[in-house]
Amino acid sequence: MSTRLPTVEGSPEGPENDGPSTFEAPARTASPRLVATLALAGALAGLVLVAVHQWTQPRILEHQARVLQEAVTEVLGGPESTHTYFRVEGAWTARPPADADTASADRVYIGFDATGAPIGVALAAGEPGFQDIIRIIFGYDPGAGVVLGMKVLESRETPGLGDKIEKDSTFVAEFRGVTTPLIGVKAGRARGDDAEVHLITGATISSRAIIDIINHRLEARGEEVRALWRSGIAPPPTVPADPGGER
Amino acid sequence: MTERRDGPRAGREAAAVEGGRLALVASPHLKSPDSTPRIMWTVTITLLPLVAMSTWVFGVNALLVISAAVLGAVGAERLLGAGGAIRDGSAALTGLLLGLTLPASLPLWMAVLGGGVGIGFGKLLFGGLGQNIFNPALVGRAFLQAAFPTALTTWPDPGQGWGIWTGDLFALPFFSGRVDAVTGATPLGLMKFEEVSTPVRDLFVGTTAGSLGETSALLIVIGGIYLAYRNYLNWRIPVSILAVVAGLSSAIHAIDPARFPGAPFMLFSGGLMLGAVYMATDMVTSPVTNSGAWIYGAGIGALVVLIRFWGGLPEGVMYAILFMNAFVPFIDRATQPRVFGTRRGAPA
Amino acid sequence: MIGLLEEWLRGGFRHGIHPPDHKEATSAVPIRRMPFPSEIVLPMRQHAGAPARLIVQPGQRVERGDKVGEPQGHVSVPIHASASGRVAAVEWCPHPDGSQAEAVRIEVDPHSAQIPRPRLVPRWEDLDADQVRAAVKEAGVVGLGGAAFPTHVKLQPPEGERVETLIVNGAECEPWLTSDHRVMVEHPERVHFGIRIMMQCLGTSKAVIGVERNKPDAVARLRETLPADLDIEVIALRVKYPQGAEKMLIRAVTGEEVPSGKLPVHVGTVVQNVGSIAAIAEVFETGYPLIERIVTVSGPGVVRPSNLVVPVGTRLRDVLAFCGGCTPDAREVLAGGPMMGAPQADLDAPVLKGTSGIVVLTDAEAKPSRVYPCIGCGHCLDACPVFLNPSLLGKEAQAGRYAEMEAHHLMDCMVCGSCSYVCPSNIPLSQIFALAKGALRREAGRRRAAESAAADGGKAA
Amino acid sequence: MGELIWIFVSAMLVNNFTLVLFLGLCPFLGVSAKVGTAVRMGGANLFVLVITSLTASFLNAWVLPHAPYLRLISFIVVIASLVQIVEMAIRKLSPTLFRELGIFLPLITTNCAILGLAIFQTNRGYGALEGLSFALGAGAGLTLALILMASIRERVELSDVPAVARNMGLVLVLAGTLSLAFMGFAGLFTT
Amino acid sequence: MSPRVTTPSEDFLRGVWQENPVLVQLLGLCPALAVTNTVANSLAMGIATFFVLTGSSLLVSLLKSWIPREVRISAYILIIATFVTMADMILAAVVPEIHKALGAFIALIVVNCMILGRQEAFASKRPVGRALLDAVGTGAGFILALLMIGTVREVLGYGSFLGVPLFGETFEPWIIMILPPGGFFTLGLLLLAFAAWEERKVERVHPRHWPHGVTVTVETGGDAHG
Amino acid sequence: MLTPSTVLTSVAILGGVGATFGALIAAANLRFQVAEDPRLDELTDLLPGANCGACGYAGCRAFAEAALGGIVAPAGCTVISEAERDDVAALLGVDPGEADRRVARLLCAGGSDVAARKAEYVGIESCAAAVAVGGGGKACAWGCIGFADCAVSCDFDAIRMSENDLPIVDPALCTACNDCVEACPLDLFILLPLDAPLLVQCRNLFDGDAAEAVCSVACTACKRCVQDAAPGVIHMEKGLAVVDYARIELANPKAIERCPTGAIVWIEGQQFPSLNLPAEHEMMA
Ligand SMILES: Cc1cc2nc3c(=O)[nH]c(=O)nc-3n(C[C@H](O)[C@H](O)[C@H](O)COP(=O)(O)O)c2cc1C
Ligand SMILES: Cc1cc2nc3c(=O)[nH]c(=O)nc-3n(C[C@H](O)[C@H](O)[C@H](O)COP(=O)(O)O)c2cc1C
Ligand SMILES: Cc1cc2nc3c(=O)[nH]c(=O)nc-3n(C[C@H](O)[C@H](O)[C@H](O)COP(=O)(O)O)c2cc1C
Ligand SMILES: Cc1cc2nc3c(=O)[nH]c(=O)nc-3n(C[C@H](O)[C@H](O)[C@H](O)CO)c2cc1C
Ligand code: SF4
Ligand code: SF4
Ligand code: SF4
Ligand code: SF4
Ligand code: FES
Repeated sequence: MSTRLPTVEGSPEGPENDGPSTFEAPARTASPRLVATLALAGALAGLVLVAVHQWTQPRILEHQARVLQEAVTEVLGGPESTHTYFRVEGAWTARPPADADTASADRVYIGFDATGAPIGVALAAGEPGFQDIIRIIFGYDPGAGVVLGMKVLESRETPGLGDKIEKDSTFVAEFRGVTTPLIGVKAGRARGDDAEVHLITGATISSRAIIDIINHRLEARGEEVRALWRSGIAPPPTVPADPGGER
Repeated sequence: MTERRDGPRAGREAAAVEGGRLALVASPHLKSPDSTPRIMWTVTITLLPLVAMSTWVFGVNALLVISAAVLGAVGAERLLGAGGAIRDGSAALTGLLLGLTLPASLPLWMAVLGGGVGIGFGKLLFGGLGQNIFNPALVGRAFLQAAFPTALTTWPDPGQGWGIWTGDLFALPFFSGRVDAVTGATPLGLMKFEEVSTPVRDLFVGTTAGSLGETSALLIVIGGIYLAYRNYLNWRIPVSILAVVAGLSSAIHAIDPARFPGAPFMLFSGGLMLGAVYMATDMVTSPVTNSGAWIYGAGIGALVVLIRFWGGLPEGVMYAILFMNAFVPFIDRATQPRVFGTRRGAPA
Repeated sequence: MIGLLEEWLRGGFRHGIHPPDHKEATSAVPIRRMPFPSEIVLPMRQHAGAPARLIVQPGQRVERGDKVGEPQGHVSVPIHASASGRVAAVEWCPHPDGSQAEAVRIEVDPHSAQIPRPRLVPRWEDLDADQVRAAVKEAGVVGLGGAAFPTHVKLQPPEGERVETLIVNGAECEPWLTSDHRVMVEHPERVHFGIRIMMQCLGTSKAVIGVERNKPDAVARLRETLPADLDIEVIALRVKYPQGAEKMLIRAVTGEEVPSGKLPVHVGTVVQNVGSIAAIAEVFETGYPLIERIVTVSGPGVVRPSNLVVPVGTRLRDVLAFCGGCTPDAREVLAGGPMMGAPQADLDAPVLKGTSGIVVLTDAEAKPSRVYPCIGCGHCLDACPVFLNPSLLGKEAQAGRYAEMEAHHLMDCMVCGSCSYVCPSNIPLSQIFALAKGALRREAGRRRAAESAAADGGKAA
Repeated sequence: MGELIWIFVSAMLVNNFTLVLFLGLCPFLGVSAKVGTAVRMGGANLFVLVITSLTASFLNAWVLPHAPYLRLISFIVVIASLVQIVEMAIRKLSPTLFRELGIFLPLITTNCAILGLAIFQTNRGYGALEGLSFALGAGAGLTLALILMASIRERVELSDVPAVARNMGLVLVLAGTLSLAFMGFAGLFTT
Repeated sequence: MSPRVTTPSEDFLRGVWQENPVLVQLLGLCPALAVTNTVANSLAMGIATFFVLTGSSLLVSLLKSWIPREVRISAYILIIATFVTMADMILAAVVPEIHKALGAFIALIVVNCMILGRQEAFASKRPVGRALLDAVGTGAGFILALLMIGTVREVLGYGSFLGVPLFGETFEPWIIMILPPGGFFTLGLLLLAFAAWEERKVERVHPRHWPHGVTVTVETGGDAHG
Repeated sequence: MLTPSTVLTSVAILGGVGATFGALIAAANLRFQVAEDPRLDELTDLLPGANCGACGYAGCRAFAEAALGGIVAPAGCTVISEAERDDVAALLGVDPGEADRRVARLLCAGGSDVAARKAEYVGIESCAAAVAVGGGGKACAWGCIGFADCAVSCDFDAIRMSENDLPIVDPALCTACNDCVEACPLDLFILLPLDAPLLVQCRNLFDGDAAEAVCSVACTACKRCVQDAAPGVIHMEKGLAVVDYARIELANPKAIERCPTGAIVWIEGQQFPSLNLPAEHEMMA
């Protein structure tokens, strides 16, 4: 063996020389060892991860809850408290039965003022915009039938154009107090209707998408929410907004 | 016999068969009169009426924007290209075509940048004339549209008089100026976002908002016919584009006339005519085979209709051409001519 | 589909080009006989196939028509002295292809009457096909249309193939050249006689003479003199280059394409140039072997453009001198036409059996054009008569991709130059293809050699 | 149905994995020099994407509700192992197919497009059918991008590219321009 | 298995520069283009990747003799994925804003070709110290490359650096730089710039021409005739 | 916080996944294993990768296979450097073997300073192209055209064109790969052992004055070298002196002394030692 050969420390088989013409396939590892290795590695990884998870999870949840809470607060104009209502088997309830699948259930967040009177319902929704799906949350007053506010949760719209739907404060402000169903109008074509929202020049598609999202969401659930509202609701004993799997 | 004699690249000496040296040049010794510079300059000249027309419609800005684009293109060719490559006329033509696709109010520095990017990234990087994949003018325009979407979709109203100055034409490089142009919506924008149609007569004559070169379909068609007659463009390309656009849009228009405009509007609005006649036909970036030309043209036509009818943008000519440019090598590969004495399908 | 439509609209062979034909200079000039020069040189390599073998010694006396070279093998023909005189030397002479060739130099006897030894004129009626072929071979007849392919080989279709139609190539599509034209105008009966012999030998009942429409007088003369007992048709062809190329002519006449890599016999045809036909006729009229041919001397650099009967072996210098010499701005001398002819480095090179013309060009034509990159205009694809993609082949050559060129049918290119003619970027496409074909042939030869060496080695081991 | 089509078109053109979402770039640049290889790479990709989508749907439905934080690790381990097994099988059972497709499989396993598909599919809450449409769209988009790039590169090979652009610089600029061209599809079928 | 013996400093520097994973080997491109539209994102992604790379190299190199060849890929991936999941959860808990901006690309570190490549090519064959050095070098090279790309894109695309505006209000941002094409163009430009730099050093050898390729002196200059 | 049940779930899931796929891979391993010598790739990597075929195999990988099979010694690759050759030998555990050093020699000395021209070729700058167009214009139809096809074909940059347009082979760089021999359209290169010093640098078949008229260093076939050399070393063939390299050991420098034109030379090392390379090339040396 020449010293020029790579010396590979600790290599399992060790490159023992076997002449130019003889060649053996590298030895196979016994099957049980393969199983054991991967199983052990998996188990160890599971152990490590569960530890990290336990440490980080509360923080992540807390952050998510805070973000959602802020969004709800913003679109409802600062409620004193908010409560999550789930739609379980076609009925809305703040306290779903324990065996209900709340993770995938539709939900709304209802805000109450200091007196415990409901001030509005926050609904989240998403639809394709110009680039990809835009997700927003908006506040709705089922009594008056007006939108109270809108906030973009997630969008990949073009920076500088489409992202005006979240960054352009005049556009965002337009959603405070507009009558539903909303009507989008291009600049200079407004007729003074209460339902009008001015589309953003250069981002007509993105801004129209917001209007469509709100209108569609209300078309689907508006009636039920209004019924719920009319049925008279009061804040249940403290249940924080549940961020999990909101759609 | 040790005096130095000439090497293989010897220069010429006295002409005359007896005594002097004969020349050895490979056959054939006859040559058609067409040459690459002649093609390029001819196309450029046929575009000049269009430049004049756009100046008439949009004022001096038009001339300034076009000149800036030409300056950018020629400057880049000069700085980065092979020495003296400017004289073959292709860079000037690229700049001119780029200029014709821009709005009249564009800051001039952007037009210069577009020309530079078009030639630099769109052409010289590939080895210069003849080697590029994408239409350099459209690469420049696509770059500008993606970089400065607002400026590229701000269309001044036409017919504000000769010699008007609009927009932030003279903004400093890298900065925007004040926007004070009287802007209007283009016919395609009106159609897409307001479902308002513009009379075809206005489109044909060219007094609508839009880019500089969209002004007159008539001049473009005349130029195109002349060039096709001279065999400087492959007539199959514009014919297939326009036929597919007309056919598809008529069919879809019949289904929902309110939402989808019909063939005349589609043919004469936006950049379709300029694109079909002058940009899709760029020899370098279109298929070299005739059957490929049909496929390529049909593809552009279909994409224009797709983007205009269902896409997010009001106009899709530029993207359609760029996208089909990308397909050209594949189309060329797939449409090799059937060699004499072989059957089609035999390995080409 | 669309291709078929275009074809139907046009008829004839597809693609091709329309260069100016410049034939006016000599098309009406009658053939004249050129006086014998003081010496002639006869290279042994004048035809396709194996060169002839020298059979004379320096100092020996030869008469006009005597054999100076014997054929070596089947695809080979003898060489005959084209003038009486003394063998001055056996030496190297410049060959029109640019190389040096082994040749016989004969000092022409200025006092000789230049009458060939009397010989038996073969009675063609009595000969069978084999005897006709032998006589043709013995007379040294080769194709006069370009490739100088021994004619007796073409007269013998391979086993299992039958010739249905004899096609006579009177297209003469090369600009400036008019030698075939003059033969057809001045000796139509000789052409018909040659056809008669060929038809008999090939056992064919049908012959077609294809003539481009720019030679109406030739068409008329051939039609006037048609022998009543033979099925000969004279077709006026579209004027376009390369109408005279074998495969294009067959396509125009029969509508069939010779399959790639195959010979014309595959579609039941044999193509023979009118000059070659006339030469065969001459063999059976006079018994003379092929010792002289008709040469067009033309082009802007020639003082007196002419159609001449020139003894094979006459140096180009002497031919040009007889035509009044060259103009002062003459720059380039071509053996053959301007599209496919070979430029000459040395005017001491002789006229060969296959030299159909001498074209002298001036500075204006010999100026090399500035080359630009391929702009993908597709004009070359529309020009190539065998439907290649010269644009792609050119790029592949530039990148050294010979294998790919071969896969793209480079070997079907006949180097006609149509693509170079139309290319606006002045790319020397056909020259590139000639080179690439040469390189591929060398490569194949080497591979074969290596394989046979390996086979030998294997046997030895 | 309309939803499925939108998912397909969006994954193929509007949000093309390679040119818009930047997923699977390494093999995209590495294996796009020849059209033949590109086609086969595309095919192999499509295959693995489908496996991935099915795997992800399965894991999402059955295993991960118990421990969502193990999503990533179980996705990747399962996908990698499955692909390795398929590779071994193909290698043994059909050497031809292995030469055509198999050699790409390891390249694909460690490819962002695959895991990206699984993650996006989960994030967007796609079910099995939607996931399949997503995988097919993504695979078609990848294949399209690969073929376009490869045919362009074959042509560029024949041209006289300046020395500075002979490394991958030119290829990246090409990818950028392709990506520009794909911007024309933005907003397709959303209005 | 390269027979050439390398020194420790070579192991480190090679990854940073000569064999920079992004700029030279073109590995790990997805994150290098997808999340580099701002410097802050680039930095975060770089650091996360660095963490995963060093961690897993260390572990792989330690465990190499226990891992059977047949399952090594699965085992490596298991190790890498563990680190990535940790990074993912920690980033989400500690810097949620950046975690949101990086999106799925944190998870995609698992399949960053660069990382698995290092395990296969180096960590699984070398002693621990060397493997660590190599990982640190490669990881540093990755951060460096991401920062370069991120800087160009943020400065042109937003007119700012690390969020600080550089050119004032009226700067016209080049939005393309933030968009996908801008990512490709930026990396392309960097590669071109490096090539131009290298090019200065190399002298021209023979022009390649016939028989490897035909050179017809292509002149684009001079008088256009015709 | 670490409840036993979460820990258990997680360990069970990942452990289970690991075990399942460990088992599957093990099974696949048993069923589908394919044998291939892992050294083949390594060995191929060690080879120069020029794929020049000079070894007589179809590229480096084919050579590697042959070397693995013990059919050929590492030195069979003429291109490989000595260090690399030893690496290969070490990997295989065999003797590197010895190869006799051969170099390419040019059979023409007719540079543009001594050889006449009779016409001017204008066109593609390539010897093969020029030769096909009327012979290229050089008066000697056998002599070097000087467009450097050989230099371009050489993958090892062993050939430089000199000031007088002759290719000069650097024996240190030449690997005897045969590329130039194949590239030259006039067959002006032959591969000779480096220690074979006698060379007739001419292929012109003219005799006497005719030869000298086209090139002042042409072989005039005067036969003096035939007489001066040891018997049988040189003979005349068709107007040219030809060295019989089978008897080259008998040669001595006397053979070249009376050559009137200097067509026959005695070389040690580089051919044309006195020729200058043009300035641009010198920079590279
Ligand atoms: C690069 C680019 C990005 C774009 N991004 C968006 C976007 O995010 N949202 C949007 O609605 N339109 C976007 N557009 C679409 C155009 O701006 C489109 O013309 C506009 O929506 C039409 O609105 P207008 O009629 O008010 O000008 C984009 C266009 C380009 C070229
Ligand atoms: C190698 C070779 C073999 C040929 N064999 C035959 C043959 O067997 N029968 C025949 O009729 N012609 C044969 N030919 C003649 C060709 O068909 C053709 O007539 C000749 O090459 C001259 O054609 P050209 O002037 O177009 O180049 C052969 C030609 C070549 C080059
Ligand atoms: C491009 C091209 C053009 C040709 N033009 C003619 C022509 O005009 N007249 C002619 O007789 N032969 C022409 N030939 C040669 C013919 O193809 C063919 O070889 C010849 O007619 C066969 O007859 P031959 O053997 O009697 O020469 C041409 C060949 C080529 C490749
Ligand atoms: C040839 C040509 C192509 C064009 N392509 C596009 C395009 O793809 N997208 C676009 O927004 N504008 C394009 N324009 C500008 C276009 O005319 C403008 O957007 C329309 O006026 C909008 O209606 C193009 C203009 C020309 C002349
Ligand atoms: S030279 Fe060859 S490629 Fe060119 S037109 Fe003629 S046959 Fe076609
Ligand atoms: S004619 Fe010339 S420029 Fe046109 S495609 Fe052919 S090679 Fe290219
Ligand atoms: S090409 Fe010739 S000079 Fe170059 S290495 Fe090969 S044999 Fe030697
Ligand atoms: S030796 Fe041959 S290939 Fe080399 S320059 Fe001379 S002629 Fe050309
Ligand atoms: S990082 Fe390599 S494929 Fe995404």
